[in-house]
Amino acid sequence: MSKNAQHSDVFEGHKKLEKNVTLLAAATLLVVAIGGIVEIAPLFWIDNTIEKVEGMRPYTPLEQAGRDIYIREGCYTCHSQMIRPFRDEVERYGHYSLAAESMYDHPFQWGSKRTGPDLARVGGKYSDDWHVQHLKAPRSVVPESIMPNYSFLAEAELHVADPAANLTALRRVGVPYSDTAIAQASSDLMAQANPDADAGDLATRYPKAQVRDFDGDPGRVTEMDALVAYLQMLGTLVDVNSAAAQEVLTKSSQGGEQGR
Amino acid sequence: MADPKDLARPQPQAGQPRDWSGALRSVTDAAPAGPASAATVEDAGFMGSALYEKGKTVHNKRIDGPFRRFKWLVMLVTLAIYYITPWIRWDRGPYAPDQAVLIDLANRRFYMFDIEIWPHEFYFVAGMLIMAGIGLFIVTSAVGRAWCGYACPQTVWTDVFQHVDRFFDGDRNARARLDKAPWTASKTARRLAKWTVYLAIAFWTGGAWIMYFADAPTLTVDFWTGNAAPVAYATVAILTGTTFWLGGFMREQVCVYMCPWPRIQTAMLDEKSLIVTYKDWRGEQRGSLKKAAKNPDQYGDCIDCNMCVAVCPTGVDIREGQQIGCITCGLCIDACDKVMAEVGRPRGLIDYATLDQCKAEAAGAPPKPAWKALLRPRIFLYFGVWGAIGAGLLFALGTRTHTDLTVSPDRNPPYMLLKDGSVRNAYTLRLRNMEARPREMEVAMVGLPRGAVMWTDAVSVENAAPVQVIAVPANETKIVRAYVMLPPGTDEDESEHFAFRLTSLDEQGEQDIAETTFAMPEDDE
Amino acid sequence: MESVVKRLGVWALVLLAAIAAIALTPDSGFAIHMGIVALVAVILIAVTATSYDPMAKAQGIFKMPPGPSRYDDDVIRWGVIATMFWGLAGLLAGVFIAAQLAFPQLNFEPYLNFGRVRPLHTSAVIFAFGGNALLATSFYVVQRTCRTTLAFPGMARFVFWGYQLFIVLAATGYLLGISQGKEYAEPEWYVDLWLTVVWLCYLAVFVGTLLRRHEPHIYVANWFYLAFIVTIAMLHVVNNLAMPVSLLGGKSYSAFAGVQDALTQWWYGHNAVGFFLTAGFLAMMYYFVPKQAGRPVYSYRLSIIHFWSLIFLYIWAGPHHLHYTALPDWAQTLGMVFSVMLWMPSWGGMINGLMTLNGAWDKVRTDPIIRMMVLALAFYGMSTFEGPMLSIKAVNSLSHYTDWTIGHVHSGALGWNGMITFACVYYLVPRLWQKERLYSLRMINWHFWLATLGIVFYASSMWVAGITQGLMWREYGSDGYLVNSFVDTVAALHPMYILRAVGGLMYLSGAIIMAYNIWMTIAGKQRVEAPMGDTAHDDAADRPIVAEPAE
Amino acid sequence: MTKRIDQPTGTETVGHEWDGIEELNTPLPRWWLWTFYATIAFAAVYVVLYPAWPMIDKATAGTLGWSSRGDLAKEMSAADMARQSVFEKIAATDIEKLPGSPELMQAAVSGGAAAFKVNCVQCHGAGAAGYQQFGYPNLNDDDWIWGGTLTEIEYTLTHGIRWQNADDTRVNYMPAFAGVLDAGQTAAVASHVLSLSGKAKGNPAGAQLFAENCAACHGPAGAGMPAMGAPALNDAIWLYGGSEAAVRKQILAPRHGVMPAWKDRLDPVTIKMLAAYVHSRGGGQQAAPAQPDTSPTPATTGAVAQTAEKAKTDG
Repeated sequence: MSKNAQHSDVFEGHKKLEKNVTLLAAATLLVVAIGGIVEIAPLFWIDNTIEKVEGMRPYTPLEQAGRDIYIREGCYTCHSQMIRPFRDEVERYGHYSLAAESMYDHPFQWGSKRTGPDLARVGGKYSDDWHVQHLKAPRSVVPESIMPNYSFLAEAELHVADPAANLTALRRVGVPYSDTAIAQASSDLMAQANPDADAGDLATRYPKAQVRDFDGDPGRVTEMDALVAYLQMLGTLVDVNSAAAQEVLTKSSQGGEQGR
Repeated sequence: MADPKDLARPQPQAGQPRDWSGALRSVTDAAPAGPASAATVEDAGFMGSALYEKGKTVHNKRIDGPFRRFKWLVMLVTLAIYYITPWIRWDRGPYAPDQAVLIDLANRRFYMFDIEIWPHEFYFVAGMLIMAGIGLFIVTSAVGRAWCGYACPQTVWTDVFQHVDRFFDGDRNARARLDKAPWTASKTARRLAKWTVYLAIAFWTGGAWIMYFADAPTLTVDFWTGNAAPVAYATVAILTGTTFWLGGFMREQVCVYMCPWPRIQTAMLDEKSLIVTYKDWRGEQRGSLKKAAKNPDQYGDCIDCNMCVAVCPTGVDIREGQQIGCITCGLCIDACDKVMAEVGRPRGLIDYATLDQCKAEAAGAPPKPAWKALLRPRIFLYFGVWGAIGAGLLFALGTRTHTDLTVSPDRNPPYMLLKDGSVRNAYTLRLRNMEARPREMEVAMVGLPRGAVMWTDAVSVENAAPVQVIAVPANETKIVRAYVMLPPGTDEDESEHFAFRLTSLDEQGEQDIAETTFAMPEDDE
Repeated sequence: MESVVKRLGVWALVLLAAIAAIALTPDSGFAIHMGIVALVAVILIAVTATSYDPMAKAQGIFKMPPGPSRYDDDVIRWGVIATMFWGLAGLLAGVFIAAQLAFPQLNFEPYLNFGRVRPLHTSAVIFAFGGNALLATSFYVVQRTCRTTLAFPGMARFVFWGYQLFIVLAATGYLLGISQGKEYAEPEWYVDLWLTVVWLCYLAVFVGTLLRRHEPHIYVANWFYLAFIVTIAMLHVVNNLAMPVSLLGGKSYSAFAGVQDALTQWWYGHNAVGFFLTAGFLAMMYYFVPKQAGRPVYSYRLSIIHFWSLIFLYIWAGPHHLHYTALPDWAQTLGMVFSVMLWMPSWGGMINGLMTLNGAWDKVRTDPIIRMMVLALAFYGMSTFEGPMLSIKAVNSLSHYTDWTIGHVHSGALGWNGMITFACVYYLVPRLWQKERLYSLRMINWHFWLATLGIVFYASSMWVAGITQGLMWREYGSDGYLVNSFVDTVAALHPMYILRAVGGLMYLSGAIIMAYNIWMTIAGKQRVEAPMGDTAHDDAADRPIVAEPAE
Repeated sequence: MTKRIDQPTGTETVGHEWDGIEELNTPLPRWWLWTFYATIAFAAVYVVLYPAWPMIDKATAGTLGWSSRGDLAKEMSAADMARQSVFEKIAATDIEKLPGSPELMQAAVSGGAAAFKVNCVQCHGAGAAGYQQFGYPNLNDDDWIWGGTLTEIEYTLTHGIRWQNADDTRVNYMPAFAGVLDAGQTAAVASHVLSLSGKAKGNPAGAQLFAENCAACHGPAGAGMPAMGAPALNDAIWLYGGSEAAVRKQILAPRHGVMPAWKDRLDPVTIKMLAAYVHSRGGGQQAAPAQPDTSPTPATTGAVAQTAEKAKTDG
């Protein structure tokens, strides 16, 4: 039967690959490369992958330092930063997360497991006091919590070897820090957490930046300051409820409708 | 299209199923030795050019006997449980459904006669799963793959479908003949009728499933009037399709290829487990009655009638030893015992036995009753673990209260300084009333200094008191925002940790305690 | 002599560079890492200068048979020991963090907080335990199925020891807080670079050995090993593209951001499962199952079809980790449908493994090693069914972010990867150490039962935990408002976390019994016990290479 | 190539052999192949129905026009529809009557909480605790400058405070005493003010000056006068800080906080719901003319009965 003969040819033909390492390796590489190329590459060129919304800005040096601590401590192993478009999540955590909101996240921290709650919009939800107390001893404020203690953060002076170098590295991978932002990185870092220092034009460089002492210890800038500053910023930059943002979202969510 | 060579394949016994186990083909196979090997080469040559291998239908012969009757019993009981359970009513009063077994996904409640499980009590399910796992250990190491042989839904439904086959197409030989026969009008009609019955059974199976998830009588009406939820129709469609396909056509292939349980069970057997065995030291060498009559010394008890193969629902030849296809249903024991009785030889040529026992018997030891295999340390150990978990679950079930309290303090702000210098904290209390009737519950504070008072959003501050009484609707979680106030000048250290105590104000007087904290300003301004 | 001087020079340069880095870096974690590098260089200098051979000493401790034998097995013996060591370490870390979730007081800040130990656990079991198992078995299998010795024997040793250095740097890094923050790819840029070098050498050794083969055809196990090595190289390099802040510091920032970074990460993450834990371990299965069963592989044709469909489809499945996120819907759709299509290709491996036992099913009862392999394949089948199911968006909307995923991963990791590795190690040790048999076959039974019971506890508790979480998060009251606060769900999971820790402890106990068994086997002891069936070591079947003495 | 028939299975081998391992030439199981085809068919249909393939400037949208965000929008609008009738009922109910209907009150509080997160958190904070350093008042406590009943809160929300564009806005201005009082006098007044809440010792000179300059608005005992927005000075709560320096600063150059009038930006129902929410934060006052007695009730065994009885009479 011709059909069977054909199949048999396929299996015969495969024997060429079985005898030639180079061919086998090349074919393998080709076969495994396709999926990634088709899925990942278009994310860089399709326009509506990242919504164009107002308000997104690079993180201040202090927020970025807090973010580095967040990564160092492995917070992403228990906390997501990605609110899914479900009614329960939107009502529990706030508006669903937009791609634009993590456009300056190197690396992304969407997470994969919620042993603790989502943090995408935790900014402004609780007071600084609460965060500090909770980070120091979670069970003192939430008895059922199983989060580890992070009291050492309040003891550790914030030590960033070279804030400007961090920002430069981020600029090299695409975060639009201005020259001034890089030049001012060190002073911005300290000024944001020190109510007595002159913040200068920090607020114009980083709109909506919250400038205050975060850890309840105005005398010095600690890792706790940085982490709380980062947490209090999360999800506050883009005003998802503004009319303009809503219009963009409606458009992007109705991509399907347009296609019809 | 059937390959002509396929038909040319010699059939050692008319309609003998292909041996899925692929176990050793016995030397005494009825096919003549010479041509067989040549034919097998040709056979392989054919398969060598096909992309896939056709499944071979098992036409198992009807048999009666103790194991068959036990199988009937298990089948009837399990099917009855499956089809009837959702229709049993259970009065729980006006506030809860009256279906005895109900998985109420919409309201996240699981009803099982007198037991009602809420999502936060799902650990009962974890316990039951672990019990099921260990239960499988016990059953398998005691009586082998009994689950596969009798109680597995795949087995039960396959059995049902095989009886449908028998009803429409006759017994083994007739079915095999019909299978090969050309597609005449009468065969087509018969097949269509049979498949319609398949479909009806499959549909009934799918339809019964959804009854567990909603009030059965209401859902039945809704279903036929087109008012049921789309997911109900989709579920019925999927289950109808899978039952039709898995029970009607896939059958033993599910057990051989797809299902993980057989592997795990095979891996759990040991030489002390009861399995279905052919006692080869007694049976070999096989020979027909005629041959045996000529040379009685040369032949064993097996008269090579092939009945054990013919009745097997998965089409294996048990005489080739334990194999993946054998689900230990015991039908071959029935068949063999019957034949042995007819030819006047003792029963039990094929029987449940342990491998150790086989070894002993082969060496000349007398047969031991099979049940003695059950009494061994491993079984006791498993049973002990299993029983302990079960007892633990029962205890937990018995002592659980139907009132439950959880507390989450406000985090922003954690405390509030009031005009007169007193400090107020706010809490969200969740009061679960797991009884099917509304109840009054009393919330009290334990461990706060004198002078602490509480009020809720329903009871204003003027009515602040150390305890509050709250009405909780039947079968619901009532969320209450509560305020606790400490008078000015309270020593902070005393007041950090305290608890809310919930007491149901009925004859049960159930209690639950939830610990929490009272936050204070760090230092007075 | 000249080569000794040259080598001394190279090690001295490494030492100097490490010392310079320690002096110049402001980053204490990086300094500790450079200290480790310096220590390695010092040891190498001492060894080279004194012509002292610590390997001989160490091989004495582990009673390794004198090499070279027919095959180049030294590095494989080390690989087996490393597999056992890292396996115990990884399982212990797992039990520890499981206990932390049940009893948070077990967090000891900062170094032993959950967030730092969890990457240690995942990396230790995947890359250290699984990686060493793959390294050892691939070198073992490729030599025997090609009837040749390893190409570039020196490089093979470098691959092994270089890989151990990678593991040490990665593991210490997590505890010190050096992390890229990408799951299963946490090591920082300089460790990644080091691994890239090691991995390319691994590829060279493997391909080189295939080129030297004395068999006309390449055996199917080697296709899988090759796909595993090639694809992991690709995934590792692309996902770890990053910009270091300074060449004298640990910190770097990922080259991609946000949504692109997310998809790149899960393209990597899912295929670490697909190629490390599936393709690589299927390669192990394709050699060790037929060997132990003494049966031919079930279907050559199935292996072709399932190999190519598996490696083609697996790559696409990554986006199912990002269902309902800010990743565009189209990519999520592709992730889902390709995961569903992956079901049968995955099961092809299970069928080929199990059906290989046709004609040898009695061994499942008599041979505890076969029994472990069968259980491994059963769990492989279950988790590759559960996987496509969890990738369906409707199911995923409930299961994602919950412990269901954790349970799923562990039924694969404990059931499939763990069991098949244990079986392979039990197979390898008597052969590699030229012993007649293992110290005890009965102890394998104990290991088997403890591990199986452990998985039952683990999988059922996590499955229930996941469903509980998923249901409680989305529970609405009759008033139309959410019923549970987040912390209510945490409290509800407490009993499940305890059950899980118990399950993990059982699994760890099984592994400890195994370590003892292996140790005693290496020591040349045999336990007096009732005999059990085992496929005895058949020297003749090893098909000695007559024409070509090793090294 | 030595093909042979494998005895136990009766299947032909492929003919290769590696280290003793052979391969059988068994064909693919039919069900396996067909299930594989079925999953491929499923995938083919699914990618046509749903967004799937990336193109040059966008991806295919799928013939169903489905999107995850569109799905949510539908679900949320369904939930909104369900709440619509409650909205209408709230609109038709006088705000003082809301607490009488617990269901409506709860709906209003929940709706208000949502609106608060959008409109109010910028100044008053997500927990409504305000920011003392900026002079944004805390809405959780029981201290109300302009009155804390539902009606009064609703009025403040509607018309704002010192909001220039609003006609009926709440307005008052405390005179600046810089130049009127000298440093010593200021200190004396400040000291007296602090003594009202027990934070400093009494100061006769300050008391005298207070009676002359301040008592008209703040009351002789400093109890304040909500009707004209004069804050109470005898309690523990200080909008602009309770230190001696902060009080002096306020005497010399008072700060005057501003709140927008929301009547042009929010519909009356939303304002009503916001008022209900703010009122429910714990400090809301009853409409009853008498100031609530916040002194703690002593813990007695009869407290339950007492509470129940009180609830009855109040109800």
